Amino acid sequence: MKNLHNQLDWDAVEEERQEVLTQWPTGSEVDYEEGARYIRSLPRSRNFALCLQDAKEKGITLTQPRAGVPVAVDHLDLLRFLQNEGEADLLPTTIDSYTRQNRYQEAEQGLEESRREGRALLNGFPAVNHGVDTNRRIIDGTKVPVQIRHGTPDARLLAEITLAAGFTAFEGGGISYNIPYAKQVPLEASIRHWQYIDRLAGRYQELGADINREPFGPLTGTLVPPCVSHSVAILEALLAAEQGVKHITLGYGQCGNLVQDTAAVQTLNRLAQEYLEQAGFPDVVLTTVFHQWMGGFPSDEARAFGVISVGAAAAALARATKVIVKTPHEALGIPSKEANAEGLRTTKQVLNMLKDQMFPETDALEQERMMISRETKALVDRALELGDGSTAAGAVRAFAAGVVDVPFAPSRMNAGKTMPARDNEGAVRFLSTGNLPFAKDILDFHRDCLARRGETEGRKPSFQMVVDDIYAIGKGMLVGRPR
Amino acid sequence: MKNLHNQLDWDAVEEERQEVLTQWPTGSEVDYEEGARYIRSLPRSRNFALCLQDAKEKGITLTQPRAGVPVAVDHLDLLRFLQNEGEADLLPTTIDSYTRQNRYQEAEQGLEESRREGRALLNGFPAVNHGVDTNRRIIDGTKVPVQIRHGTPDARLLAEITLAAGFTAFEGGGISYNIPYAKQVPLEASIRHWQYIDRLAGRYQELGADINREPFGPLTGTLVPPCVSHSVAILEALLAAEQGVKHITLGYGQCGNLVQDTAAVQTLNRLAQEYLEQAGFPDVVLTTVFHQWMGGFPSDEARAFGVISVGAAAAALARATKVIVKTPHEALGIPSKEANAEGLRTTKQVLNMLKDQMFPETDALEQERMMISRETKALVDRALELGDGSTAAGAVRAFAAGVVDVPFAPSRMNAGKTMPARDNEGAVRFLSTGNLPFAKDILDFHRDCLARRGETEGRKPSFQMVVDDIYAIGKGMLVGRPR
Amino acid sequence: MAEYTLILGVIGSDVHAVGNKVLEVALEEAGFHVVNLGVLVSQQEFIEAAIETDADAILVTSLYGHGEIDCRGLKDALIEAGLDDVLLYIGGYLVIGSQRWEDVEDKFRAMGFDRVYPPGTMVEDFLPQLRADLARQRGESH
Amino acid sequence: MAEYTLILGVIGSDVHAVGNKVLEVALEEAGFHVVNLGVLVSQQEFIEAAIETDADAILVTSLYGHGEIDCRGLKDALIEAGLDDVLLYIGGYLVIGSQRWEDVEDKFRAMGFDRVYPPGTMVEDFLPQLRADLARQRGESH
Ligand code: B12
Ligand code: B12
Repeated sequence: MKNLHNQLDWDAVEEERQEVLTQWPTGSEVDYEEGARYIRSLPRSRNFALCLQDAKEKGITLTQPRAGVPVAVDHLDLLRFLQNEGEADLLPTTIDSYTRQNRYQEAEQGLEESRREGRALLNGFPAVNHGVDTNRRIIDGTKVPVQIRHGTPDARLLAEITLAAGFTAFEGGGISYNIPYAKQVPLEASIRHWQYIDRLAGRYQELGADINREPFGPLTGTLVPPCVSHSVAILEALLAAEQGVKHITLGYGQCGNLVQDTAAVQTLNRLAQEYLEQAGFPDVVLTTVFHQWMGGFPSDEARAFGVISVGAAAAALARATKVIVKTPHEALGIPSKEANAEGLRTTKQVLNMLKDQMFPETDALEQERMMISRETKALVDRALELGDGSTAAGAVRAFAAGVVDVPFAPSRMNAGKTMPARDNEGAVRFLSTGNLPFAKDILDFHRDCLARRGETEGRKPSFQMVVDDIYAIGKGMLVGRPR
Repeated sequence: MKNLHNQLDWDAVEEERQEVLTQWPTGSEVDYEEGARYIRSLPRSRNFALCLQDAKEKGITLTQPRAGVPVAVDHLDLLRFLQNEGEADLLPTTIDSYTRQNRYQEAEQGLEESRREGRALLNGFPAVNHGVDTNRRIIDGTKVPVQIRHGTPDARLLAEITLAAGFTAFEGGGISYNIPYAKQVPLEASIRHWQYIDRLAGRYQELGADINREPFGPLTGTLVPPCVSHSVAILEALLAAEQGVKHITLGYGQCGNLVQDTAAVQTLNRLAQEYLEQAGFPDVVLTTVFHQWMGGFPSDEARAFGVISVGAAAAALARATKVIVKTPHEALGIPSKEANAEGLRTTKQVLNMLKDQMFPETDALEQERMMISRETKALVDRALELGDGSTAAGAVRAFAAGVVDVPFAPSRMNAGKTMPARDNEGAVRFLSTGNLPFAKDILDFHRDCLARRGETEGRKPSFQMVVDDIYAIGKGMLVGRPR
Repeated sequence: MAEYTLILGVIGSDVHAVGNKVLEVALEEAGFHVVNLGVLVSQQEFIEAAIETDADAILVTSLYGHGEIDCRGLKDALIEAGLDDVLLYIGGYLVIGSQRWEDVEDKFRAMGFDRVYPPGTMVEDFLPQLRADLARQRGESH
Repeated sequence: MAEYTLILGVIGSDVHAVGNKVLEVALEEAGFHVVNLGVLVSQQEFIEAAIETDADAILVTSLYGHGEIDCRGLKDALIEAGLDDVLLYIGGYLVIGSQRWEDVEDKFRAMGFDRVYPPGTMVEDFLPQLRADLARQRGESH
């Protein structure tokens, strides 16, 4: 039975749209039916949703960079460069941080200054300020599909403009673009805004325009245990499916232990499929995205290539549908286009060399999958229970109660009582489990993992271990051992 | 019972030495007893043999580059750079190709021209021409151990000079430095010359100066199936042990399939240990060296970093004692010192991130180990049988009969009847087994592996597959699929 | 040792929270009284907190690249609020992309920052300087 | 089409055998009569083989970096042997390290090579050129 009662009524949305489209002058350019017609007219090879579906069937892993600069011609040049020189299979359009906070006035100022000074003063592409036509030029100018990537609690206007322009994929979600990206925004509000976006994407889908939606998997990017990001991913998949979305890509940020990373990608797919089927959405096309290490990087480019490659290897061996690629400039600042293309090519080489190989099936892998599954189910089931039929309410209450709790998140909606640390093999475990509703044996498991590491290092598990782990990869290690 | 009857008589060697030391004027500088005293005086951290032994005990993987330029001060600068900026755990001194062919006159000319023109005209360091004192300055000027790396069928004078100078490790062997490096040199001759060298190293060992010897594992570097390189490694280990060598490092060149690469490193150690014990040398300290992909590289540096990283990952997961590192310039020419240091740092990052992880133990891995072991034993046992008590004679006869047969080898002493190709997962198998004395089920196994690949690719296994595989990694693939 | 009060915060629309958390814990351990405003902090919030807590120093973080825009006028506002003697530090990825560090440092010094720290600065890297500056400042102003 | 005879070989102390083998097979498949001298080939051997087989072209390979020294005087020796009309090609890593390709090409052209090919040259990259040169040369000399 579909959770249809959670779907927003399109007429109500239409009313809300009239308000949203006036938030910035460019809103008036939006004509979603024309947008849907345009998207339907795109060849399969330029539709994000369909390319991912095809990759899943072929069992291959596609590459996608992050990239966005303020001025439109420069942005198109950048994307073409990444497509041609980086051989990117999929392209992004990364939005600047003012737009993400709906500060279009500051974005306008940054855009103007960037134009005037001939250098970027914004850290991304202010798509709202550019408006529908300019955005359409990005789609027209590229040969592979392009996705909007950002971090916006209220992205309604951004979605309106970019979908109408012909973008076929839109990253984000009411939880994953709030908890790591905001401080004060109530979850009710961001989830409601993202229900609007999902309903809009669903509307395009109804009109035959396939749109891919992707919750932001890595969250804070720093030592997030798989069950935490899986829970958020599954809740957002349900929220999106309820609004009529048919193409969903779920994400996971590399932790660094190959067994854990493989288990994480595999369970993400299986668990989400289960929950979607249970909720009455067996027809959603589910794919996965693996993010190369999202925490602090080494500043040395040669070392950064090593981190990138380990991530590419894990993505290939775990058979993620796509991999989001870091660059050798990660710890230096926003990358040059050359560095970005380098990260892509390094990744592609590793993917190609490993695409005919699989991470070996072992008891340890099965054990890790079981652990992640049990943990994730504990969180998601409790959240759904709290929601009592409303996924949205469940999510809000789960965060309020610390049932789902993201480490290092800036948001006050997040309990902030959990603390992760690596075990002796580098898998990310919990040092503190806060209020996570785990069974006793799971709690014991995490305690034991960290106790064993403590023994190896001759120290008690503590926050110092966490700090050491935060720095570790940047300093050329995985586990932050004391010196 | 030790194969003592195969050990050269020191008095006879002494006589031979008098002749060898007159091959080039610098020979007169050699005083091996002073050399042994000097080596004994080195701290443990600067003795190659002991550093490897310690790494083996700790279960870690050390890094070592390849590097050598003609002029001594430049060479020392280069080594120091790799030590400081590349964080190399072990250093090399790669010898130029004229010296390798005993063409000291041409080496002298190249050295002089290099000095005069201020650019390298030799592809390595002409250690014989430099003489003992200059070589000693290399050892005195570095903080980590240094090895001589070359490719010389008759390296007697080179060994005399560099060991006397204080080098604590000497690569090569009578087979591995003949078959891939010469065309006309009889195996009898090169093996006899290397028995001299091993006897000399054994003499240092008797005097308490630990010397590491390392047969050249990768041979032609191009699609060499593990059993072929293992056979050569084991025969040379036996030859070295017979002459009194106590520290042996056996090598393997990455093939590219992680299961095969892991199985290869593991079996190399175990099999060699078995044969050495059988032959009465249980006290030899055995370590392993993994060579990052030795065949053609991609010319794009970003892609090269990917190849380097996959090799580093395999070395770490298989727990090789050291890894020989390639550079992003591999397909461009002899690398700049910066590129060399980059390859080292990329490698170190990957090693560090994976050092607490192991390649998972599975049936497939056990199966691969069993296969490599059975194949290797078939070759080595037959060779020893042919030798009838003389390892040297066995090796010579085995090559003459094609019992051991190295693909793509230039030497006329090599039958050249085998041809390798990758299977569907990228493991290197035999397309033609020539005269290899394999049991029927092994022959079937290889045929089936390639038949399956042929099916996938819709073509018959043929030399075109081999050519495609030779180019594959350079073109960004592992398996050379038809386009 | 007299206790010093430090204000921490990530300025503008920047949400990078990890370094901010690490700084808080490390500076508390080093014996400071730390008032951490977290992420998404406006110029006004920095100033109010400094007045309320009689702070000795403000440590601004900016990682996301808009630091240049976000920090314009901060020093003037501090002076206007009578906080000219409060030490003003900044650290992080202060501009977009990687520019020559000397130029970045000059730019932010000219904007009134007493010290400007590059990406990857560890606590032990700036702690001695901070202690010295604080001691000198207290010596001067008391 | 008349059959052309090509001499292949890796010059000097160079033992890189793989590309040489691939070239042999590919050029035979392309319809040439190939005389492959293998690795470690001296100038004298090239010349003798060219005389013996009445070769149309000599394709020298040098990968290991000593090509510059190894090829000195080769063209003069060919002329002296009356082989001035034999096409002389070279390919591989002709110098030590990576130098500007234009300079390398000029250097080897000046040494008398008709065509000079950079590392990574595939057979299909030079085959059309080789065929054209051979046709032109036969046209001229007959
Ligand atoms: C984790 C991370 C994220 C996470 C943050 C999660 C969270 N809420 O905390 C997520 C994924 C959400 C994220 C988002 C974005 N990020 Co971000 N992120 C990073 C990353 C990988 C690590 C940062 C980190 O946690 N480091 C570890 C901590 C311990 O170190 P630290 O923060 O640097 O702090 C230390 C020092 O700097 C110093 N320090 C800090 N402040 C101060 C102040 C003073 C006075 C002193 C003395 C010292 C000091 O002490 C701290 C402790 O040692 C960096 C790149 C990197 N460093 O590898 C990029 C990076 C900072 N991000 C960047 C960008 C651009 C973004 C985005 C705009 C997205 C995009 N376009 O890619 C959004 C911005 C969102 C927003 N509105 O802020 C850029 C900034 C580029 C630039 N300035 O040119 C970076 C450099 C990546 C890159 N190369 O593009 N990011
Ligand atoms: C495999 C290999 C080896 C093997 C060779 C085994 C064997 N006996 O064949 C081993 C390990 C033994 C080896 C040894 C050495 N090697 Co080596 N080797 C390589 C490597 C990795 C691949 C070569 C290869 O087989 N390529 C595949 C084949 C199919 O391609 P190819 O040979 O280039 O040939 C093609 C084209 O070039 C072209 N072509 C070739 N000849 C001609 C001629 C004409 C007229 C034309 C038109 C075209 C043409 O057609 C061929 C088919 O497509 C290369 C680097 C790379 N390319 O990635 C280094 C490389 C060639 N080696 C190098 C060096 C220096 C050495 C050593 C001196 C050791 C050292 N210092 O590191 C020794 C030399 C020994 C000796 N005396 O020659 C350097 C040369 C550097 C330079 N010139 O500046 C390289 C570039 C590596 C590096 N970056 O340092 N090597």
